[in-house]
Parts: sequence; C-alpha cells; structure tokens
Amino acid sequence: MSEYKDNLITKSDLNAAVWRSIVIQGTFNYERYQGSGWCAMIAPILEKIHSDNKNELRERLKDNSGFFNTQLIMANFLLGLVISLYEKKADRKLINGLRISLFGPLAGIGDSIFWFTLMPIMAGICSSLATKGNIIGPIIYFLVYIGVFALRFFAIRVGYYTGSKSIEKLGAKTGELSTAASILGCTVLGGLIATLVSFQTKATITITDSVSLSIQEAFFDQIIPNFLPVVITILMYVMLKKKVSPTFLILLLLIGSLTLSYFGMV
Amino acid sequence: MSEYKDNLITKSDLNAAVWRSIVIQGTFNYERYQGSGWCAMIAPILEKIHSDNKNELRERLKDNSGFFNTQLIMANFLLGLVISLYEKKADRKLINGLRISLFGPLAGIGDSIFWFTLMPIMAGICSSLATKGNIIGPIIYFLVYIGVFALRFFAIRVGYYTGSKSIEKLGAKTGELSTAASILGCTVLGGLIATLVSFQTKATITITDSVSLSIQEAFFDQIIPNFLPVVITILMYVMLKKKVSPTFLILLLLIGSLTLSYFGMV
Amino acid sequence: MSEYKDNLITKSDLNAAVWRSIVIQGTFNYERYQGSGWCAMIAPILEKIHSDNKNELRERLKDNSGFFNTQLIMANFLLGLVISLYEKKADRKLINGLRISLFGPLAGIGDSIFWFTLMPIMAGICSSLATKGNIIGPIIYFLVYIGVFALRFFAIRVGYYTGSKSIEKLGAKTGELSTAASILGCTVLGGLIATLVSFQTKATITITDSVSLSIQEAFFDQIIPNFLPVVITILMYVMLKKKVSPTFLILLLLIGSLTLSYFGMV
Amino acid sequence: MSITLLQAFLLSLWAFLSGCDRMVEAFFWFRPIIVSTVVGIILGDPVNGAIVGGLTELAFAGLTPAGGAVPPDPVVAGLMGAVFACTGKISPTAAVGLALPFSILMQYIIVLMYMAYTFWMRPFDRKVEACDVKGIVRINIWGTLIAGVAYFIFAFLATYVIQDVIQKAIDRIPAWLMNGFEVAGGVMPALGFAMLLTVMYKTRYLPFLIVGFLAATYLNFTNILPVALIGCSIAMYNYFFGRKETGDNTVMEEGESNVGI
Amino acid sequence: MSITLLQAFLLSLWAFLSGCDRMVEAFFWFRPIIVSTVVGIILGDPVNGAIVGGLTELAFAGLTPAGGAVPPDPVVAGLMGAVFACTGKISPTAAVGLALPFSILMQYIIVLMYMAYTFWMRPFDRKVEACDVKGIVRINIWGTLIAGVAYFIFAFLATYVIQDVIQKAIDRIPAWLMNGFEVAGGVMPALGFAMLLTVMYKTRYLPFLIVGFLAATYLNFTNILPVALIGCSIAMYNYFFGRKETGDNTVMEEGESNVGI
Amino acid sequence: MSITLLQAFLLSLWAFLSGCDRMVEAFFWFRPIIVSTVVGIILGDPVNGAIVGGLTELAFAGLTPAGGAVPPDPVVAGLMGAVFACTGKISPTAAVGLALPFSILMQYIIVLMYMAYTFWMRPFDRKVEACDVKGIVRINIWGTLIAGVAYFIFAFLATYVIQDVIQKAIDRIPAWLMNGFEVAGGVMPALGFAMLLTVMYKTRYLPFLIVGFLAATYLNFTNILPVALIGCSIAMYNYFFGRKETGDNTVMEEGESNVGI
Ligand SMILES: OC[C@H]1O[C@H](O)[C@@H](O)[C@@H](O)[C@@H]1O
Ligand SMILES: OC[C@H]1O[C@H](O)[C@@H](O)[C@@H](O)[C@@H]1O
Ligand SMILES: OC[C@H]1O[C@H](O)[C@@H](O)[C@@H](O)[C@@H]1O
Repeated sequence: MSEYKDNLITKSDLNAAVWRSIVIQGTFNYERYQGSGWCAMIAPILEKIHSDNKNELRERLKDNSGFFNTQLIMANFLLGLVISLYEKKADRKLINGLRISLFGPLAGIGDSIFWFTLMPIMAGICSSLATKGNIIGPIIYFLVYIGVFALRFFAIRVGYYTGSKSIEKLGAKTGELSTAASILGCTVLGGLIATLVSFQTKATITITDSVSLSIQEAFFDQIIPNFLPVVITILMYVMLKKKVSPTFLILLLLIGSLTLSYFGMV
Repeated sequence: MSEYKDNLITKSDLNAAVWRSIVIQGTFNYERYQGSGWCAMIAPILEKIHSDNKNELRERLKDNSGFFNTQLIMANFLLGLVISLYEKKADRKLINGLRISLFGPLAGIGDSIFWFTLMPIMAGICSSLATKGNIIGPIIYFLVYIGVFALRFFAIRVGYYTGSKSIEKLGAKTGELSTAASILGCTVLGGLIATLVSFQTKATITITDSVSLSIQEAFFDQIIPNFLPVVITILMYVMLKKKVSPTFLILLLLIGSLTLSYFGMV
Repeated sequence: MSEYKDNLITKSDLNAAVWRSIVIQGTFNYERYQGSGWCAMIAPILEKIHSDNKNELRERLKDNSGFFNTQLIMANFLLGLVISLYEKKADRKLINGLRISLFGPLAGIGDSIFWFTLMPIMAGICSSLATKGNIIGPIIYFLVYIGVFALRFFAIRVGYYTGSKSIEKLGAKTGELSTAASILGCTVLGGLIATLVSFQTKATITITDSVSLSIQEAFFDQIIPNFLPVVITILMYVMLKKKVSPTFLILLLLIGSLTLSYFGMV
Repeated sequence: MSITLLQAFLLSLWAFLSGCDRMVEAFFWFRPIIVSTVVGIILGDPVNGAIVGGLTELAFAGLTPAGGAVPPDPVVAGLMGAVFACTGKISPTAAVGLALPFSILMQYIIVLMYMAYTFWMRPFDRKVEACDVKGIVRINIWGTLIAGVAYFIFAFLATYVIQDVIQKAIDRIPAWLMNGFEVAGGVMPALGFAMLLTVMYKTRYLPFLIVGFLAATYLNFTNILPVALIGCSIAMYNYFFGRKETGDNTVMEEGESNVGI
Repeated sequence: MSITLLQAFLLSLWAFLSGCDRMVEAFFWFRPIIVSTVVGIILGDPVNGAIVGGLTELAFAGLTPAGGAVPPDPVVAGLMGAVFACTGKISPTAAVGLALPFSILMQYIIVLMYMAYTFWMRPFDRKVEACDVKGIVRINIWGTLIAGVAYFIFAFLATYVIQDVIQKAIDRIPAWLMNGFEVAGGVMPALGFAMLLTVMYKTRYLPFLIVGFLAATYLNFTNILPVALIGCSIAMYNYFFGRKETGDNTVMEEGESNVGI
Repeated sequence: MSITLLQAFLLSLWAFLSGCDRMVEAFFWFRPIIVSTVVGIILGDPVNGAIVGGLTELAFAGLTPAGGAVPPDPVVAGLMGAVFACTGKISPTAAVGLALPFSILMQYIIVLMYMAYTFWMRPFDRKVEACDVKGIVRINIWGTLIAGVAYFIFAFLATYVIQDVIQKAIDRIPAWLMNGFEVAGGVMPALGFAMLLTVMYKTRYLPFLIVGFLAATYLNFTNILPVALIGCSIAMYNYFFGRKETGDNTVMEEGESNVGI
C-alpha cells in the first residue's frame, strides 16, 4: 500500500474510475464498440497526469479513443495496468500497443468466466428456486451480481500492481491464461449446447396402419442424445462463417420453427 | 490440379488403381498377406512408367511383391504416395523402405478408425433399428459403407499430393498420428470390452437352506461391473502372448462355455 | 540372483530385516517418529558389515537413529537400497542424504497407494459382503492384507537390486513417480470426500402454513450434490492451515453435531 | 385483468432502469429473472413473475452479447413474459414463448441504435480534440439514459397503449403458432453459441467442446457447474502440466480473432 | 417350413456374392446385418431376417480380421442365423447362438484356404518374373471368385442338402447346449479383443483402455459413439497440447510390432 | 445379555493382539472389519459382528494415520461397536455411532502414549552409543507390547468393569444424542481428509481432486475402484505423455513438505 504515497494517482482516483466504468458501454456503437466509453474511464486520470501540458493530454486522449472491446471486469484490470504504466512514464507506443494487444485475450478470459460459466451456473441454481415460485432465487442472483460488480474495484487494483511489476512476464502468462480460459470456455460451451439448445422432431414414419416409428426416438436418439441441437448449432456456425448475417439466421430459425410447427413436425 | 498436366500418370490411372484395389485381398495368404494383391494394384502403373525398360520394370515389380498388409483405405493412400515418388524418380530403395515402414503404422491408424470405431458405432445405430424389424437399419449401413468405399478415391489423391510435397514432414507426423490413432483405438477397445464381451456366472453359495448368495451380484459386481469380461480378455491376452494358438483358444472358450452351461453355472 | 554369491549380506539377512520391520513403529513417538524403529531394522545388518570396527559401527548406528517416517512397504524398499549402498562402500554422507531425501516422497507414493486407494477399495468390496452378515468379507480382507505384508519381502529385494544399478536415474524417476502417486492420491481423495464424508441438513424454511422448503434439496443440492461435505472439508483444511489443533477440531465437530442434532437441524 | 395507467407507468419506469443496465451491463438487474420478478411485484403477482423469470432466464442463459453481439432482448423477454403470465390466463411456459417475438423486435431496435450511435462519434472526436474531459464522460451518461428511454417507450406502448390489440391477437393465436414460438425459443441459443464459436473455435479446442457436450449429455445435473468444474480441471492440468507455449504470438493471434467480431 | 431348391440356389448365390466381399472387404455387404436381411427377403420373412441380422451384427462387431486374423465367419453367421429364424420356430436370439458352430466351422475353412493360397505364390512369382502385368491382376480376381465358390458350396450343403439332418439335430438339442452356445457367442469377442491387444497394447496405452472401459461401464448409451468421442478428444488433446515426440523411431517401433501379426 | 468374565478376558486378549497390530500396522487385523467380526465370534453372534464391522470399516476408511496423524481409534471403534450390537438390543447403525466417543477417547490415550514414548529416546540413544544392537531391537518389541497392554486394560474396563454403568447410560440416552453421534461419525472423515490435504495439497493437484469428486458424485458405483482407476489413468497419461520435469528439486520439495507432519 506504500506505493500510493509518492504517486500522483490515489486510491480514490482508482475508485472514481470504477464508478465511471459503469457507463463504458454508454455509447456502444459499431464503429468503436467500447472505445468512447474507455476514453471516458481514463480521461480524468490523464488530465491529472498531464495537467501541465495540454498538447500531450490531447495526444493521449486520442490514443485512447479508438476501437476497444473487452469484458467489463477485465476493462478495469486493464485500466489499472495502463495507469501504472503512464505513471512510470513508459513509452507511449508501448502502452498503446499493449492495450490493443491485450483487450482481445482479456475479453476471451473474462467472457469465458463471466458469460459462459458464471451466468449459466447462476441461471441453473436460481431458476430452479424461481420456477418453484420462490423469490429467494432472484434475490440470490441479484446479490451475487452486486458482488461481481464489486470485483471491479479489486480488478483495477490487481492491474495497477501487476503493472508495477514486470510486463514481459505478463505477456507470456496472458498466452497461457488465454489458453486456459479457452479450454474452460469451450468445455462449458459444449455443455451449454447440450443443455440449453432444445430441438426435437415429432415426425413419425408409418410402418403399418397401427404401428408407427418416432424418428426422434428410433433414429436421432440412437445416434446420440442431443444430436439435432448439435447439428443445428454446427449449421449456424457454418453459415456464419460463410458471412450469412445473424439477422437473417434469426429469421430463418423463427420461420423454420413456425413452419415445422404448422406441419406438426416439432 | 495443374499437377496432372505434365505428368505421366493421369486421373483415370489413379481411378483404375482404386478399382483394382477391390481385389487387393483376392489371394490373401499366410506367406505374403496382401503382398500379391498390392502388386496387382501397382503393376499397370509401373508398366506405364517403365514402358521402355523391361528389366527396370521387373525389378520394380519384384520390389512390390513381398509381404504387405495394411488397412484398405490406407493402402490406397499409400499407393498414391508411392506413385508420386516413382514419378519423381526418387531413389528405389527409399521408396521401398518408406512403403515397408509405413504400412504398419497406417494399418494401426486405419484399423483404429474403421474397424474399431466406425464399425461398432454403425453396428450400434443400425442394429437398434434392425432388431426392431426395421429394414432401414441395414439400408443405412449399406449406404454408409458404399461411402466408405468411395473414400478410396479420395485417399489415393491425398497420398498422391502429399507425396508431391515433403516426405520428411510426413515421417514425423505419422508418428504423432499413429499415437493419436492408438489413443482412439485403445479407448474404443476398452469400451468394446465392456459392451460386447458378455459373461456372467449364475453360480450361488448356499448360506442356509432358504438363503443363497449370487456370486455374480455379491462378489463380482461388487468389485466392478463387467469384471469377468475384463478378466477373460486379459487371460486370452496372456495366453496369446505365451504363443497359445487362437484356434485352441476358440475351442477352449466353446468347450468351457458348454461345460459351465451343463453344470448350470452360466 | 548371482549377486548374492560374493556379497556379505545374504538372502536370509534381508528376510530377517523384514521380520524386524514388523516393529518399526514399536516405539513411535513425536520426537523421532519411526526413527528408533528404523534403527532396529538396520542395526544387525550394520553389525555384520562393520563387525571389525566398533567405532565405525557406532557412527553408522547414529546416522540411522534420527527422525524417520515413511510408508511401511516403502521402508523395506529403502532398506534394501541403503544396504546395497553400504555394501558398495558408498560415501556415508551420500547414503544418509539419500535416505533422508527419499523417505518423504516414498511416503507420498506408498500412502497414496496403500492408505488412500487400496484401503477404501477393500473397505468397499468387503464391507458390502460384511454388512449382509457374510463372514467371507472379513476373510477376504484378512487374506489380502497378509498378501500386502508379504510385499515387504519383495520390496526389500527391489530396493536392493535398484541400488545395485544406477542411483542418479532413481532420483529423477522418484520425482515423476511422486507426481504420479500424488495424482492418484488426490483423485481418490476427491472421491473419498464425496463418498465418505456425509452431512445433510434437515432444516426447512416455512413458506406458508402447509408448505415448507427443505434447504438441503432446494438449495444445497441445487448447487451440487455433496456440497456441504466439501465445504466442511475445506473449512477443516483452512483451520488446520491456521494452526488450529486437530484435537480441538474433533471436539468442534462432535459438539457441533450434537448441538445441531439437538435443534433438529441434522 | 388489464393494466392500469399507474401500473403501466411503473412498468415503464422499471423498463427504463433495467434498459439502462442492459445497455451498460453493470448490475445485471436487466436479466429476465430479476426483470420478471419485479414486474410480478408491480402487477401484484410476484409468484408468477418469479416463475416466468426463472424459465426465461434458463432459455436466455445462452444468448449472451459476448463479442459485441446483440441477442434477443432479455429485458423485453422478461417484461412481456411476466406481463402475459400475470395478466392473462396464459401459462408461464406459453408466456415465455409469446414474449419471444417482442424480444426479437427489441433486438432489432438495439441494432439500429448501435448504428445510430455511430454518428455520435463525430461530436465525441471533437470533444477529444478540445480536451473536454467532462464532456467525454457526460456523452456516455447521456448515451445510457437515451437507451433507457427507448425501453421506457417500448414498454409503455406494449403494455398499455396497444395492450388490447395484443390481447386480442393472443386470444386468436392458433396452437401451432404458440408451439412454433416455443420451439423457436428453444432453438435460438444455437445461433448464440454459433456466434461464440466463430470467436472461440479453433480445431485444437474441439476436444473440450466434445467433452463438455458429453458430460452435459450423460451426467444428470441441475446446473452447468460440474461441466465448468471439468473444464476448469482440464485448463488447470494443461496450465500446470502441459507443454509450455512460446506465448507471444499466441497472444496476438487470439487478440486479432477477437477484434474481428 | 423347409427350403425349396430355388430358394437354396438363391441363398447360395447370395453366399457367393457376400463370400467374395468377405474375402476382399470391399463393400461390406458381407456383414451379418446385410447378409441376414437379404436372406430374410429370399425366404419371404425380411422382418425376422433384419432382427437376426441386427443381433448378429452386435455380437460380431468385436470379431474383426484386423491384422490378418480370421474371426468366426460373419457371412455364415448371418446366413445360418437368418435361415434358422425364418424357417424354424426358433427365436431370433436362439438362432444367433445356433449359428455360432457353423460360423466357427467356416472360420477354419478360411484358415485352410489362406494356407492353400500360399502355394499360389509360386506361379505368382513366375508372372512377376515374366512381367505379366495382366496375369498378376487376373490371379487376384480368380482368388476372389474361388473364395466365393467355397461359400456357395457351404451354403448349398448347409441349407439344402443336409437341411433335414440339421433340423432333426436342432429338435433334439437340450436346453443347456443351446444356452452354452449363446454363452460362447457372448464370450467369443474376448478373444478378438485380446488379439487386437497383442497388436496395439503398450503400457503407455493402458490409461486409454481403462478410460474407455469405465466410460462404457458407467455411461448409459446406445452405441459406442460417445466412447469414440472421448477417445477422439484425448487423442486430439495429446496431438495439440501434448509433449512433442521425436517421431522417427516411434514410426519404426510401431511399424515392426504391426508387421509381426 | 451381559458379558461374562471369560468373555471379557477373551475380548481383552483380542484387544491386546489387535492393539499391538494397530501400533505397528503390520497385519491389519486391527481394522474394524476384522476386530468386530472376531468380537462377534467371541460373543457368539458373528453375523452382527460382521455387520457392525462392515459399517465401521466404511466409516473409518477415511480416517488414516498417514503422515503420523492419530485418527479416532479403529480397534476400539470395532470392539465397542460389536459389543453394543451383540449384547444390547441396539441396531448395528446405532452401535457404530455409540462406539464413536470411546474411539475418540482411545485416540487421546494414543496421543499421550506417543508423547510418553519420547522419553524412551534417552535410553535408546544410550544403547546406540553402546552399540547394543540386540537392545535396540528389543526396545521396539517392548514398545509394541506395552501398547497392546494399554488396549487390554481399556477393553477390560469398558466391557467388564464398568459395563453396567455404560448399559445404564445407553438406556437413558435420548434420540437426539444418538443421532448426534451418528452425524458426528459421518462428518468426522472431513477432518481426516483435511489433514491429508495439508500434506498433499498443492494448487496444481486441484484438478485431480475435482475430477475425483465429480466422478464419485455422478457415477453410481459400489466402491472407490473406478475413481482409483481414473486417477491411475491420469497419472499414467501424465507419466508417459506429459511434460518431463527437471526432477531433482521436485524430490526435495515434496520430501520437505512431507517431513513437516
Ligand atoms: O505417511 C507415512 C507414514 O506415517 C506414519 O508413520 C504411519 O501412519 C504410516 O502408516 C504412514 O505410511
Ligand atoms: O466480448 C467482449 C465484450 O463484448 C461486448 O462489449 C459486450 O458484450 C461485453 O459483455 C463482452 O464482454
Ligand atoms: O490390420 C491391417 C489389415 O489386416 C488384414 O489385411 C485385414 O484384416 C484388413 O482388414 C486389416 O485392415
């Protein structure tokens, strides 16, 4: 904690940045994503550091107003890191390069943990209470995510101190941690496809007048349970890779479902 | 595809070789295994390449008439590879050495995929339909294996183009791919032992006049389900390793089963 | 077996040492653990080797009377190893250093195999017989552990011959084997926590007069089965790490259980 | 039961609050499980609100905005689902299905808004040029609030202004259409996961997808936690025992693939 | 019901076709599931044919010729099983068991044939010496056809010539013998797998055998696909994340162990 | 049924024998499954003895002395549990719970003994100095026997001298106390495992703990063998295919952490 003593940026500057991080997506748009929001997070800090030199400040603000997109806890971590480097008067290009090269992997790590793992777990636990009409479910959900927000205060500090130590190490570790997060993310993703995508056909093949065979049970379930959800997910993936727009695919799924439902096949 | 232009061996030569590959096991025997069949696959190709030099042709035919044994899709892959090397006038010994050192690992890869993995999967899916008296089961089975045969046309091409590239790389990769195939094969094999070998004892121990204990339930199933199938498989393995002949072991299993059945123990 | 010929230490010396190993924990105490017992195992051997030089013998006995603690089969293995080194007139410090640096990892390996793996397996198999009132359960248990004791005769020999070969190799391998044993041990440990620690709450939340919610089913089981056993184990671990005495923790668990039981919560 | 003006106003206010949160993803009260429960409280039927919220939450757990994607809207899904279940005689399950088209409609509105906000980047860049730090912060607050207002209007229209139209439409909706919406809701996450895959998927990650799929298919659990624990174990094993990577290039590689979304 | 001459001829023709395919493993219509179904069609009872075919296929899925081994014959198993089930009053399960001794008999005939074909290598070598390319191809075609003829004869004898003898034997077969054959059929794959193990097994592959065994024992599935997916995942993980091997020697090592079969 | 002097003497003798074995962990007849069965035989009710033995064995399988720890005493647990079940009208399950306080009492006695034996190290060191090899061996035999005598006395007191006191106490024991002891017995292994963890746990071993836990939670098995097989498979995989470690320092590291117990 002694680090704060001689430093320009105080504990309360960091906390204020976290509060500003609430609106990091306030002007989210397809040109910059969180770029303009990130700028709002860092701007007052830069103003304090470069209070004596407006030109320098302008350059730095420009550096921090381009495309940016990462997971929100990680954004705070990255902010702490960047601040500590500014204070250390690290090379301007290095700082910006680091920021740009890190937000992607950090998004991967953060999304794996918070969107793909924590959220379905919370959904599972709390919904099982809620769907019994029990209001404790939503309450626990609410409290946990207040805790998650509080993590931002922690993340910005971790970033700040990590930056004070060695950066080279960090680079190497980011690679490994990113792999670890991808492993976690993909495992959960595989599980989510099996649990959250639901699709079954009701189609049957008539063998004799009285006997008919359910295609779902007699064929798809024989291959592997959840076969159709996997196939549909792969199909969507392939189409996305072929640059089919998600908007079109949503309509496709919607109209497809309605049509199949009309013919009694789902 | 431009590779074909200046080359002696044309697309239709490759296709003809695949059709000949149908009879690669036509004279399967304990001296050469598929050796004589492989020779029939490659002979017309060699004839075309060495049309001007009968002595050279004879040597090459002899090279290709010894012991040989591999999985049949892989045989086509290997043929493509070897042809491309002949065309490139690679050293005769190198070609033959490569062929001999590759057929083993390739058999391992191919058998793991086609015999030990694909077949039990197809058996599982299609039999579950067939045993309900549904003729769609056999039909799907048939169609899939027509597709598997068609893979030969693909395999010979892959071999042909791989050979055109670097061979050193291939060597290293064969090792890794072979390990991968062994991992797949052994995993499935473990699963097959548990699912396809079935053996249970009906023997009981009489405790009192009215109470008796099933040895299967009270002892073997307590250790681990499928305990006896594993033990019998290991036993067979040990005897095979001790050079007991498979013929003898078949009789042993048959007579053993009949005897135990006579005494009401199975 | 030819190794015995010219050697001072005979087969029956090794066997006698195994019989002495029965009492390796005969004076187990908090100062030396098995130190005094190990000394009893090796003393007659040292007497034989240094029969001509009492001072030397005294030094060696002192070397072998300090703190020592390992798994008992492994103790015999280590004894075989040490004896072979004494015979080879290896450097005294090296022998003692080896002995001291090996007993820890060997304890890890041995405990993982015998305490954490074999014992729960035997408990599972034999108890399922015993709890049906079947005396075959205890008998099998007894016979297996007689076999385990017999392993000591085998272990001392393995140690003796390993020592005759290279020691450097052993050092490297001990590291890897120790990792392997830890992996085995931790996997089983995780399983044991799930199977052998049992704790469930009977507490309920009253929603309306007639409807009440079981906390165990509606909450803890929703998170993951065996949730409370894991939490309690982690709690115990944290307290032990904070130097809380096991004696205190036993009382805590006992009194806690009684109290919760009094209030009908377990 | 029809919705009173006061209720409609409260609902819209709540839509405003959760809409803002949806925009900035700060406190997660924009998730259906919370939205529906509060809607239930406003309409005097918290139990049905919580039930619909739980069902919608489960259906929407896979529809994440990760990578900047826009999924069917969780706020509107939670809002309309709860409104249907608490005011009509519609079962919670059917209510979830019926809410889907509304939630897709809002999704498109958000996409339009993300496009519209692009034009805001000109004034933003001028503020940067002028070193107007306060202005830079303020513009983001305004962006958030405007999004909230969009939700307010949407909610007021859907729950009050055209509530009769909707009610009549629902009364006449045939069974197959109802069922079709439910099926669509069930299959929609496939697209969400496919979008994730375009970001995360590399051949070398296939094994983990498979393992996760198999675990979820064959284990009998109540929430995804055990699958996450398996993923965690493999990740840690690879981290501690796996081959060390060269690192740097990996970072770049992954970074780039992520930027592209 | 007894088999007519025409039926016997058709059955034998089919045995010829599938026997050729059994020899060269080209189109896999030699597998019991196909053989039995066609037999059922010939005998006018495709349903029972398909049922016996499915059962036999399952029982024989582990009896592969990998490495040049000769397993109990799948063609004869499929043929005789279907014949018993479609003509007698024997249940499909019992028919599978009864077909086993015939299939073992044919297995031995094939072994003898593989031995006999050894003598064919002399004329073959002479054709090689003479650069008689056409002859080299033709000899393999003849080899295939001759094998087919062996199946034709076997089928004609078993289904027509001595059908009464067999029928009478079956009528008198005691329960324990019937049961014994079924048990033998169930345990036979153990030998097949043990033969595979002599080819594939190395200590370092033991973990995968165990994992496959446990997965198949404790998961509740309809076909081996999930186990194959697990194996696939581990193989891919090891390929992408595992320690790199030096390669070359491994190839040789594995190559040699495979040649020896 | 009350215990006769002869029976008490035999029980105490058996306690002596198994107590010696408990001290030196040689033949494992000190485990509850053996102890209880023999007690059952002595009291003429081997069936109930075996039942209590099995139950106690299961409950105590996690309470190991690894690393020099002293767990609740297995000999006394087996002895008293069987005594309660074979002489009173107490069910085996309740008997296991009732034996727990006795077994904890004996645990403390052993701890005291391990402390007391410390003082024996002075004469022991003098024998070393004097090169009295026979004396060194003999001291360990005496140590074993003395421990056995402690068990003899404990058993004689508990099963004979104060048996009436105990009986009366049991008659008056309320249901919640009984239940409390059972619960305590169930939760006690948590401490045993936590003690193991202080020895074995490192962050990098966490994945294996998790995998073992999940396997045991979701697979439906009768004994821990499948989990052990999984552990074995991972260990072998890591040994054969994992990253090679530098070795030496690992040895030391692990060695030291183990010594510390
Ligand atoms: O942990 C090593 C070792 O410690 C103690 O000495 C005893 O509990 C042994 O059973 C154990 O094997
Ligand atoms: O993927 C990174 C990031 O992308 C978007 O900005 C949002 O959806 C965030 O929630 C997400 O974390
Ligand atoms: O094992 C390689 C190879 O051996 C034999 O030739 C046949 O059984 C083939 O089916 C198999 O693929």
